[in-house]
Parts: sequence; C-alpha cells; structure tokens
Amino acid sequence: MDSELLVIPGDLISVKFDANNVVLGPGVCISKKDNESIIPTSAGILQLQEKKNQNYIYIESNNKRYIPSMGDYVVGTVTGVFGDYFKISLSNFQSSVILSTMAFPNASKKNRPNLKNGDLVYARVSSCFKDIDVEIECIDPTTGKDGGFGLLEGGYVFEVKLGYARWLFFDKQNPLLEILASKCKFEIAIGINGKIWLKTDDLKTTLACSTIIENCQFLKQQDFNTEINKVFKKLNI
Amino acid sequence: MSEGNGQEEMGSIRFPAEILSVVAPDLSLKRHLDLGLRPCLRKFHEFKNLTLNVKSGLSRYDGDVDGESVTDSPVLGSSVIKSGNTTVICGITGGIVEIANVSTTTTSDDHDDSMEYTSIYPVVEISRGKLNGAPTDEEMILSQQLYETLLHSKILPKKSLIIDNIALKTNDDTNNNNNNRKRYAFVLYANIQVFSREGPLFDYCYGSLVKSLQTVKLPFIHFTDEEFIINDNRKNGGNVKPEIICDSEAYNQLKINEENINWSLTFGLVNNDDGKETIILCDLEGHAEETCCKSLINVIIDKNLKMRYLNIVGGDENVIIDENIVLKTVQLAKNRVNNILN
Amino acid sequence: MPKGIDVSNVAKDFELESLKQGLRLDGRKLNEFRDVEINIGNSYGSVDVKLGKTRIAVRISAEIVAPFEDRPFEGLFMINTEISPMASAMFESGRQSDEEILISRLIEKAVRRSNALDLESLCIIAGEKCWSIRADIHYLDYDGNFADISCIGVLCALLHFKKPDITINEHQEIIVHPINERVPVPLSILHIPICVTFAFFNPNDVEENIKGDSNAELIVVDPTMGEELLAYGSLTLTMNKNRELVQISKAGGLSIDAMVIMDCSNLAYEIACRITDQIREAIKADDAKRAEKRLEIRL
Amino acid sequence: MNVQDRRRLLGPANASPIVFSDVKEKKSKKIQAKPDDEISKMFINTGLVKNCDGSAYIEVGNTIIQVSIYGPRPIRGSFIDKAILSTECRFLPYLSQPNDSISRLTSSTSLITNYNGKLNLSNIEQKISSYIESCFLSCIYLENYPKSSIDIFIKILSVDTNLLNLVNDVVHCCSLAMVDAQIESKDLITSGNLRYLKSNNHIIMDPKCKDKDKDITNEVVEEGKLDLVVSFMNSRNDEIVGFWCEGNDTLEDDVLEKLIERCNDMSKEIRKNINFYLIESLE
Amino acid sequence: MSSGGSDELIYEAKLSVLNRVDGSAQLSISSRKDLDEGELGIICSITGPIESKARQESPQQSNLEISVMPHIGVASTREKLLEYKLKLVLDRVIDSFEYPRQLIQIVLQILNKPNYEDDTTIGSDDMNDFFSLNDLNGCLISTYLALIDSGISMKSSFLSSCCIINSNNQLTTDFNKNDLINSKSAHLIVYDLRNGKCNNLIYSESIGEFDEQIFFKNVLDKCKKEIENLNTKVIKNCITEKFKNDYIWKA
Repeated sequence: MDSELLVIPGDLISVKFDANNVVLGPGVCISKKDNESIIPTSAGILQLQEKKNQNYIYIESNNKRYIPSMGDYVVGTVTGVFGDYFKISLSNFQSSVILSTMAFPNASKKNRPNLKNGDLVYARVSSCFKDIDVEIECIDPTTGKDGGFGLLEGGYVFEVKLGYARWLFFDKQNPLLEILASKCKFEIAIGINGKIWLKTDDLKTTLACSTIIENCQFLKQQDFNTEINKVFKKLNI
Repeated sequence: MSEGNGQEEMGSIRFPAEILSVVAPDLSLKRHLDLGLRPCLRKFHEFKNLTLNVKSGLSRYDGDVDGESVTDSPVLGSSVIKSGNTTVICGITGGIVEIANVSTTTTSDDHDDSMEYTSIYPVVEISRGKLNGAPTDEEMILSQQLYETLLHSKILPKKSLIIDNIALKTNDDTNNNNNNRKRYAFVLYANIQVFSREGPLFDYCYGSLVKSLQTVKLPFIHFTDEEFIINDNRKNGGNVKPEIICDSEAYNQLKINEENINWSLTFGLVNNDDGKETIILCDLEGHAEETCCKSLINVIIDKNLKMRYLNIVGGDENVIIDENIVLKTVQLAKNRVNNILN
Repeated sequence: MPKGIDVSNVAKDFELESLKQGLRLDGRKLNEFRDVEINIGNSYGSVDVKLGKTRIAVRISAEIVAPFEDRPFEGLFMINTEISPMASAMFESGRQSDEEILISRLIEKAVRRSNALDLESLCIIAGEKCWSIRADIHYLDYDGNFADISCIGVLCALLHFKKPDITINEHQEIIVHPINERVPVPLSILHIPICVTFAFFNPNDVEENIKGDSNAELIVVDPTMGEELLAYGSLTLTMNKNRELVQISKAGGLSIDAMVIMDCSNLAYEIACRITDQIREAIKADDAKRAEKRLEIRL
Repeated sequence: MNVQDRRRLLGPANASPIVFSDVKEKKSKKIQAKPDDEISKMFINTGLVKNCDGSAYIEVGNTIIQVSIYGPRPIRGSFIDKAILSTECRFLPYLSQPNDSISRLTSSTSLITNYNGKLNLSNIEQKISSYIESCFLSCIYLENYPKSSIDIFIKILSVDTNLLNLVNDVVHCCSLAMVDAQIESKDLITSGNLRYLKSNNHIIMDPKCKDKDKDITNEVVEEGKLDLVVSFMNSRNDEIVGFWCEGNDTLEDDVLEKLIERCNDMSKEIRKNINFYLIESLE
Repeated sequence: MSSGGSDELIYEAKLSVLNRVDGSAQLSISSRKDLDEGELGIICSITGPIESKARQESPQQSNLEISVMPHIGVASTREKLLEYKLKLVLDRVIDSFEYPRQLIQIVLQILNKPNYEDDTTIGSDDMNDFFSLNDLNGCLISTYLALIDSGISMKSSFLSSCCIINSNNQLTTDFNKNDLINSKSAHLIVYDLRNGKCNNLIYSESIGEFDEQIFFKNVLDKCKKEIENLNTKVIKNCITEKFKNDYIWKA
C-alpha cells in the first residue's frame, strides 16, 4: 500500500495521460478552472488502469455510505409494494430505489413476482442518474434469465464496509472465501452496497461464516486462519 | 384542448425583471452586470440611501425637554432606520438584576477574568406574514450576531449599568436597610422590528442598535416598601413583588464609550463575465444579489475610521479574494462610515 | 420501529432462531452483559463510557443559583438527555422520539428521583443560594441499551465531580475558591443505582396470553441495537449494592411471568455489584493518578 | 424545571423588569388635554411595508399601530370555496398591554403560557384579534377568493391609551390596509368609541385616558363607567359589524341607543377623513 | 491517534471513531505551554448523502444540516450562529451538486473546553463564552476530517487556524480565555489546500482593533504557517493511518 499514492481533495494529480483517452471514475473530476487538470474530490488511493487503450482514473476508498452506480450488484430489502413496482432499500436512511415488476425473467402483466415487505433481493443497478430515481433489475439483460438475481430466502444478511465488499466481489485472489469454502459449504450473494447474504446448511455455520467475514475486515490476511478457527471453535463446529 | 398534430411551437418565454431574478437569479445578475448595472439598478459602488431617526417618539424620554413630558413608555432608548423600502425599529428596554454576591478569589496578577464590557440582549423580529411566534433561523442568527458584535465593539461598559445610588424610599427610618448589601445592575434588552426585509439586514439592525444605545437614559432607582404587584410577561410566575422601583421622571444618560461607536457594512463580491475582474457591490439588495453573491466582506469601522471587525466569506470559488480587493473594500467602507458617523 | 432502518425478514428470522438456540449474533451468552469501559477525563466530572459499541460522554457542571421557593433547603439537579443524530441518524435533531422520552424518564427515575445525589448537601444559604448540578449526557454511538450506559456514566461522573470550595463572609457574600487554590469538594452521593435492561422476544412471533414451555419468552440482558429492533418488550431494573430495588420499568406488549422478573432481579443484582465495583475502582485509579501528578508538580 | 428558551437571547433569568412609579397626574394630563366631544388627530399612511399585499400605519398621540395584510394567497390542502380570514394582533413584547387586569382576573396564568386559540397570544391580543376578525368576516367578499387565505397582522408598536380606544384605532388601520391590499369588500369599516360615565350622564368621545388598573390590590374603582366601541359599514346603511362594551354597570336600552348613535357620528366623521386621505393618495 | 503540532499547540486527531455514522473524527487541541489548561475536544459525525425531508429538499443541491452541541447545556443561539458560519465555509468546499435532493447531516459535539470548570462555577447567567472563534476553529478542522472519512465529494481540502495579537503586540496561536479577553485582536483564518500548501483564503473573521497591514502581513502569514504545519504533522498522518486500517485485509 505504501507504494500507492494517497491523495486528498483538491490536490493536483501529477500523472501524465492522454486527455482524450481518459475515463474518470468515482472521486475525481476535471478542474473547472483550466478544463484539463484532474482533481480528486475525495480522499483515497489513486488508481490508474489501462484497459483497451483507455486510461481509467479513480479514487479507491473504503467508505460506508453506498452511492448507486450503473451495473453494481446489490442486496436490497423490499420496503414498499406498489402496482407495478417495488421500493427497495439499499442502505439505511437513503432514498429507496425502484424495482419494476417487469424487471424479472418471464415477467408479464399476469405473471407478477410475488415479493413482500421485508423480503431480500439480489439485483443489479440498471439505471442510475443523479436527478431521477435509481432503478434496479432482477434479470440478466444479455440472456433474459435470472442470472442469479432474485429473491434471497433463508440464511442471514449482514453489513460490511464498501471497499471490503468490492474486494470480496472482484478480487479473485482474495483468500478469505476460499479458506472458508474449504471448511464448509455456503451460498453467498455479495452486494456492492456492503450487504452480504449468506446461507449454509445449519444456523451455527451461517453464524460462524458471517461473523468471520465481518471480523476479517479488521484483520490482516495472515490472521484470517486464526480467526476462522477461533470462531468455529467457539461455536463448537 | 386543441387537437394538435404534435408540432406545438416551443416559444421562448419572456419574464419581467423581478420574476427573472427569482427563477434565474444568476442570469438576472449577470445580465445586469454586463450593462454595468445591478439588479437593484444601483451602480456597483452606490450605497442605499439611509435615514436615521433617534427621536422616534417610542422612548419614554423622547418628548422630554424639561422633565415635564415624560410618557410612561418602558422604552429607554430607540431609533428608526429607513433604507430603501426597509424600516428597522429598535426599542431598548431595561430590567434589573441582582448582582450575584458571589466572588472568586484570584491570586493571579492577570487582568480581570471577566470582560469590562457587556452587551444588550436583542430579539430581532422580521415581519414576513407567518403565523406563530417561533423565531426563524435568520432571526436567531441576527440576534446572536448583534449580541456578540456589540460586546466585542466595547461600547457598553459594565460599570455604566451598575446601580450604585439607591435612594431609600421608606417612611420607617428605624428599619435600617444597611444590612441589605444586595447590589443591583441594569440589564438592557433590545427589540428590533424589521419591516419590508431587504438589503444588508445585519448592517441596519446593528446600526439601529448602536444608535438606540446612544439615546438610552437610565431612570433613578428607589427601594420601596410598598407592595407593588406587576405582571411579568417573561416569566411563568405571574406576579412578582419588586423590591426596587424606578423614578418616573428623573434619569441619567447612559454612559457609553463614544470613541468606539461604529458602523457595519457588508459588501458582495462577484466576477464579471470574463472572470478576470472582481466587482465590489455595496449594500446587497434583492433576491438575485443576495443569493448569487456568495463571496462577502463585512467590515465594521469605528468613528476614528479604525477597523474593528472584518469577516471575509469566500463562498464563490471563482472569486479570488486578494489583498488588493480587501483593501479597496475597506477603503469604500471607511469613506461611507465617515459620512454616516461624522 | 424507527424510520430509516430496514430490517429484512431474513435477518429477523435468523436472529430469532439463533436466540432460540441460545446464541447471540455478537457471540455473547443470553445473560451476558457487555464489558464496560470507563475513561475519566482531565476535568472533574468528565467521563466517557463505552458499552460494546455504544458510547456516551457525560459532563457534570455546577453553578450557584437561587433554590426553588418551595424547597429552600435543597439544591438543584438536572439531567440533560438529548440524543443527536451523531449516535445514529434514527435520532432526529431537535425532536424527541418516543424512545428518547422513554430513555430520559428511565434515567430520571434511576438517578434523580432515587436520591442518589443528596440535594440537601447542595444548599448554601437556605432559600437564597444553592448549588445547581447539571449532568449533560452526550450520546455518541448507538448499539443499544442507552439506559444502562447513561446510568453508569452519570453516577461515575457524579462520583468524580468536585465542586469548588466556598466560604460565606460576614456580609453573607459567597466566596468561591478556584480549584487550583483550595482543594475542591466532592458531591455527597448516597447510593449508586445501576440500571440493568433485559429484552424479551416471543419465540413464535405471535402474542399469546397463556405461557407454557413451548412459548416461554426468550430473555437477553443488555440488548444491542439489532436486538432492540427485534424485541417485543423490555424490562429495566435499577438496583444498588444494598440489594435495594430502585425502579422496575417494563415496556412493550409482551406479558411476563412474575417469577421471570425475580430471576432477572437476581441477575441484575450480580451485574449491579460488579459494575459498582468497577466504577469505584475507576474513580480510585483516577484519584491515585491525580495525587501522583500533584506530587510530581510539587517536586 | 423551567425550560430555557434556546431560540432567543433572554438575558439573565433572575432579572426583573423595570417598574416605574406612576407618572404624576398633572403631567400626563397636560399632553392629553382634549375636549371631551372632540376626536383626536391621527396620522395615517398606507403601503409602507413592501413585502406584503397591503399595509397601513396609524399614529394617534403616542399610540402607533402597523397592519400588514398577506393575501389573498393560495393555501395548501383540500379545496375550500371561500377564503379563510385570520387575524393576529401582537403588542411589542415590552409594552404593557391595556386592561391587563381584566385578563389577569379572568385567567391566573401568565401571558406566554396561554396556548388556547392562537399560539403565544395574550388574552388581550386574542380579544383584539377576534374582534377584528369578526368585523371583517362580514365585510370582505370571501367567496370571491376560493382556495385562499387572507391574513391580517396587526402590530402595536406603542400604546398610550385604553383598550377600547386602541381597538378603535386598530379597526381603522386594518380598513386602510384592506384598501391598500385591494381586497374586495362590501364597504370600508370605521368605528366610533366613547366612554360613558353613568353617575353624571357624561359622554367622553374618543377617550384617550389610560386605565387606572395597574394595581389590583388598590384599584381605583370608578363607579358606573362604561367603554364602548361600535364598528359600522357607513355606506351600507350604517350596518353594525362589531360591538364591544367593557364596564362595570348596566345600561338602559334608550341610553344604549343614544351611545350607539354617538359612535356612529364619530364613525362617519372618521370615514370622511379616511375618504379624504384615500382620494388624496390616488392623485 | 495522530498527534503533533507546532511550537505552541498540540493537536490530536483520529478518524473513524464512531460506528453508526458514515464519517467521524475526534480532535483535540491543547496548549504546549500549559498542559494543565485542558484541551478543546470535539467529535464530529457525518451521515450522508441520505434521504432529505421533503420540506428541506433542494432540487439541484444537497442540503447540509449542521448541529453544534455544547459540552454543557443545550444548544442556543450561540450554537446557531456557529452552525451558520460553518455552513458558509462548507457550502464552498462540499460539492453539493453531486448529491441533488439529498441530505448531509453533520453533528459536532463539543466534548471538552479548556478550563471549563472555572467557567461554570461562577453563578452568573451572563454568557460566559463570548468568543466562539476557538470553537469554530476546532469545528472546522474536525468537520474536514470527518468529511474525508465519509468520502463525501469535496471541491478542495481546507484547514483553519486562529491567533491573537496580545497586549504586547505579539502574535500567538496559543492563548487561553484570559489572553483572549485581553487581546488587541483575535483572528480565525481558513484556507483551502493544494498539495499541502495554502491556496485561497476562503473565510476569515477578525475581532478587535487591527489594521490592514497587520492582517495581511502578520496574521495571514502566521496562520498559513500553522495550517501547513498542522497538515504535514497531524492531518496527513491521521488520514494515512485511516487508510492503513481501512485496507488492513489487503496486507
């Protein structure tokens, strides 16, 4: 981490790039003054990536407050059932997002998904603009199938910080889920909004796994094993 | 409903100036500035006209020349400021408080711990057609600002309010009140009424407060053995028996620190179109100016044209506030204050 | 349920099922009170307390005022329990929710009305001047059980607080001696009431009037926020080390067997004793620290 | 516990208001000397306050009244077929309100805690408010303004007279403001006010003297004193829209008739003056 | 906890001190000269962007709700004015157009004040705390840190500093209540930061008798130095520390 550059809002980023080929991600903007220098708007670790001849610049930080972004996989709670849509809460105290009854596989006017208040869904952010309500969908638009989205039944849901959730979700090299999988069988749905749903065959194991995932966000990788053993032992599994 | 062919003409809408200043204040401001004018139609450095009246007829002693025509108003000093459409009426009333006979022993040779100066407790009320009496944020902030500003201006010495000569108005001479060592002081309250709220409100309220303070006269005090019952509006208790009452006529002028009499002026800073030049606007007025000028400079200048308070708010990131612009503003303020106070 | 926090059915069912199996999500036993962490500040009467993730700061202050007309021989004591959105966005600023009112009543009864603070000792000149003691509780972080932590915080701060020494001269004038001049005076605390809160859950998720083995309520002590959100009722017992019961307050719709309350009080007594000792020790440790510091300065 | 008002700077809690000994009789009389059958001069002005729809200002002696009218303005909520009229009269907080003793005899609680009806209004303020409201209710064409409200805000800036005389001036100030706000009304309301002393059958028009009721314990009880204010629509056949009587005696029918007659005369006199002012201000 | 400071003041700061809110920071400022004086302690929490109440919603920007809570007693008009001044600065630095119709809730709890025991025992109802510059200074720094912790979008970084000119014409950032009362003038200065250097003056408040020369030459220089010092010795460290903890699982 030491080699990575920690920036704070307002700093000048002294990185050379081709201005025409730059894609700005979260946490950076173009200075309004000279229209070319890139300025961070939040504190974090500056990330520069080159993909398909384009430069991606964004700031990585491990925050708590989720801000919806196009394509994110999220875990949400149904907070309202209306005629042709559901209201879904992705994060406490935040404006709810819209899940249309048509955004399900094989949905039609007659074939409505039957969700109740308090139900948990796994979905994908399908429309996200600042000035209008965010929409999510429980369908994989490329295949028209459920793609793993939809109602989450049983198990347990808990919250972690956002950077950690992203790491669990994106980083194929993260060792935690692998070690855990070697200990027990589990189903997991990781929301980029920091909510993780997890289900195993029995309650104790579910409790153990969720406790471990929650606790490991405050531990070094080398301590993961110890933590896992400790929790399993305490619960006599 | 016309059966349109879906080809409705989208005409441009023309707004009158006062509507435009509400729906698009930034545009309104910009268009005026381009013409070298302001939405209020004044020039950039032109102040609003101002009339000050300290014989408003509100005060107890206003009509008094020979001690013969004192009214029974509780107002000890007052003033009225009119500027543009705005009228600010300030009335100062008094209360009496027992000075706590609590003292601290301090061995340190430092200066006195407490300040030598005090302030007035102001309540600002802006009439704006709203029912119910809870003060708005603006009223609360103004009141607090007035309190703090007057205090820091060092105009009202604490000792001017201390009552040291209390005449004993008792027929019973045997009952010597000497063992009553209670000491009393006046406290001053200000009630500031604002009508037709417009323009630099703090400046007007502060002006009316200071002007009123200059007219305050404090009545003579007697002890009484009469059973007076009065209705105390501010307390739940209802009836209280005052131990001291004030003479209906005799008074002293309140001693204030005349040298520190000062005046507040607020300026707005905006960028003109090309962003190279910063324009100073005097006495911000109206919706467009008040919402769009996010960079402000508030200066308080005293009688001797010395700066007593400076508040720079750089709310607008496009306005660079440098030494030059501040100096220019302060100079404008000094000229204006010289006109008003001297 | 407070606005803004959405608990999914999945989480509810799981929590309840865990409780049935005697497991709590934070790994505690059902009858286990969280560890209390007491930090005493530099100023007298300034205490920070943590109970798990729940955290408060208490500040005691004193001033000289006139006593109430109908109680000329007593000083004043008031507790301010305003909860800001700092603790959680579920608490609105400037508006008291029902939960807040409940918490402030609990504390009021536990500390003020139980005469933990000897008001008569605050009298300076009868009918004229007395001390007014004020406890401001600042709620910083919320993970359940504000009642118990508030009580611990206020008592600890009251025990730690010292008011400046005063003398009255021949003119009935009060002279206050700053604390760096004369040794300040501690408050007179008559006993240390400690609150212990229990939360009740209905295992079958329906209210039933007749209790039996099949639907005996689940009881946990010192509930977390998650548990409070799920609970059907709560019971706060206030006790002191003399085994005196100061307050019983039961809220919520679930009916509770009288014997259950007996069991709860036994547990509450144990906890109250332990916490009382902890408070005493914290104060003692701070006294020792201060004495050492004074010695250092003298040397 | 006394709950501290955290939204105002009230100063020390133990401060008591200044109490003045009475202004000596001869001196107070001197300013207010006026024949009993004369109406005192008033200074009137309209349209001074800009951020409202109509305003008026009246100065009579040391009494100063300001009225602002907001309306007709749209209201939220469900449809109503005519405008809601509301009136709020406030004295500046430091003014001692006339006939305080009346309010104190009727309610032992103090002014601030009076929460019945409108928030924070004292008894006197409420009485004036409701008198004005009932006068104008019968005068304004409320049905012309559906789904709206018309709010009258009366501010007493200074007061140096008795209650009913003040009410008399308030009525005129409101009428002027109503004209300034161009609210459609049946007529312009004016009123007359007098004091009747039963013992010597004496009538004082437009009585400017203050009530001697500062002190309940040794109140000066004037036997057979009656104060009367009657408000009219003089262009509508002298219809009476308001009637308020305060006093400690009874009235015979014929005397009452006579008194109303005298009030009407006074009302007409004032109406003439107001008409004159309005015509002047048009030019 | 990162601590450090200048020759005159010791700052201690820590981020992410609270669990329920989205960003938080605790700050204390104390005098190096007189350790017995006690510290100014402030804790700041930020929640947001969250759903705004309908009546507070603004169509294009986020709405800032700022509450300052005193260490003793309830919030009064004094705190209202502090909140207003804070808002003047935060409106400039928070990128409020990024979160239209949303609410950002900022709570500042004053935990300690230097020598507060002395203040409260004097039984007067007079407002003892005449000067709010110190509080404003602490509030600004802790709000900045909490904002950084929350990840809320900002146009620039900022820090503040305050100083007095005492009766001997000396400029100092270390002063107690007495010094303040007897000072010739007192100043609070806020700058935005660019790469650790003071960039633009974004807020200033000066009370007392002073002239333009003193303000521009001495006061601004002194405060700039203090701000840059604070940034390099304390702020940077505690932000780095936060990120180390946040990404501990990567190590």
